[in-house]
Amino acid sequence: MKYPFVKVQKEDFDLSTEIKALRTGHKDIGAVVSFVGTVRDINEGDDISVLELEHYPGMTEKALEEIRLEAHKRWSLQSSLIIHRIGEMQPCDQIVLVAVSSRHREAAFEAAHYIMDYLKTNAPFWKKETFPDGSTRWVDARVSDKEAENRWQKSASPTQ
Amino acid sequence: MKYPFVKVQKEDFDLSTEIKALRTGHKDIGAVVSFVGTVRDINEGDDISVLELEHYPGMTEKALEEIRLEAHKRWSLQSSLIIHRIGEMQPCDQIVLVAVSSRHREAAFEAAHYIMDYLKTNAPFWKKETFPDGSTRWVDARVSDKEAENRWQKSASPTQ
Amino acid sequence: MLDIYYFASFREILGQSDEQLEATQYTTVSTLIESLATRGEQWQQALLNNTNLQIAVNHDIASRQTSLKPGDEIAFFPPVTGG
Amino acid sequence: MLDIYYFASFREILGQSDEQLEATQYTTVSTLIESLATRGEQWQQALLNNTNLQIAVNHDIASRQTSLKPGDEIAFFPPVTGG
Repeated sequence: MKYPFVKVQKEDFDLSTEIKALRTGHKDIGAVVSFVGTVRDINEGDDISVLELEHYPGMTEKALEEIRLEAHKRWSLQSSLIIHRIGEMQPCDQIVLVAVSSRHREAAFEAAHYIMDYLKTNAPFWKKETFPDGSTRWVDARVSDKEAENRWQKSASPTQ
Repeated sequence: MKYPFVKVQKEDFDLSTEIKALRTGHKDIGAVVSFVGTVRDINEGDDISVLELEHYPGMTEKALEEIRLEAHKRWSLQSSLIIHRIGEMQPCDQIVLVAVSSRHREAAFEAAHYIMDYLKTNAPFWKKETFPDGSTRWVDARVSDKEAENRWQKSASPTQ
Repeated sequence: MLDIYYFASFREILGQSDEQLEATQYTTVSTLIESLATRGEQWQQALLNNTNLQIAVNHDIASRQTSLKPGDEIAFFPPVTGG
Repeated sequence: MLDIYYFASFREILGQSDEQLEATQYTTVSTLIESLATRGEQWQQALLNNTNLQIAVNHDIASRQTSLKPGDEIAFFPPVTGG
């Protein structure tokens, strides 16, 4: 595999299994922070029946790996993993997993948060919602996601 | 159960199972952040054979529930869960789980981090390390943990 | 040749997911966009008059000023919404 | 009666995990500590001359100034180190 710590896949994932793999072979881990993004059953007030995730094969994996490696540069981490699903999903399905292990919790919390904020604005995925009446809508990018990303550019000295 | 979202137990826990329970019965969840604290195999340069967790039965559960409810006051959360193990553990064992679900990721990240920071300084647990030669040492409280807790008192307006 | 890809709402609005074009006449993304915009109003609105237009060249985020050479892969898409 | 508990290193240093004492003579945690400190040097160091001493009364964090009444549960312990 080109990027063993980045997976873009149709299949669902099991959190325990992935976290176990993340920790395997690494010593001196004291903290594991994981983020799971799930399909909300309501978005902007509307019920959602199906969520479809489109992506840009090739660029997606590269973008995720760049975000992951940047997190390893900024914080002292033991290991990290990004899984992003593509294709059709139902409400409550898992979409994305970001998991980070480190000696102490501060680095793991910050790095996982950072990876998610950058993934949201820099990884080429697009969400399309289908409503109960069959109509569809491409999800709009949120201004707050861009603001969340920008926050990390201000922080000159992240906690180690 | 008096505090169904707080568990103090000898048994290990399965992350997937706990996260599934955390999400059950809650609608409109988009983000689940979980923190797993694990027994490090090295602490302050020394190898560790066994870690023993002592606690104050009764007060522990109450303190954890207070921390959890305070997080629900500060952020808009759908659900949260704290599991803390007691008794003897080996390196790499899971010690603690804090998991939080919310609509958007910002609240879940901050609340999980907040709960861990407060748990570290306010929940009556004590760690005792046993080294390969059989000698033991009570783990000292870290100044950085107190600083981490204090950080939350300065932030007047947490992100919703 | 240039490999050109359109994603998400762009793919739907422009009615195609990818195409190949002769590379010789396009020196920058900007000149490529200007040429594509002559195809009609949908193209003009999506690529020329769209402040939300995102561009990637060879899997890296690029801009209108990015230069192009034969064999490059160019992609046009709206702001991303994964995660 | 007062129920008194000692945890972690305190339990080991003082050689006991809990005891019951008549409550009538102790009006605050401070007076209780002063009385316990007369038992010897270990007690004095752990409870009287220890800036790291943590106190709980009825499962809430308390201070030397916290008042006591019959039936209260008092615990003495070092700074916590869970998580």
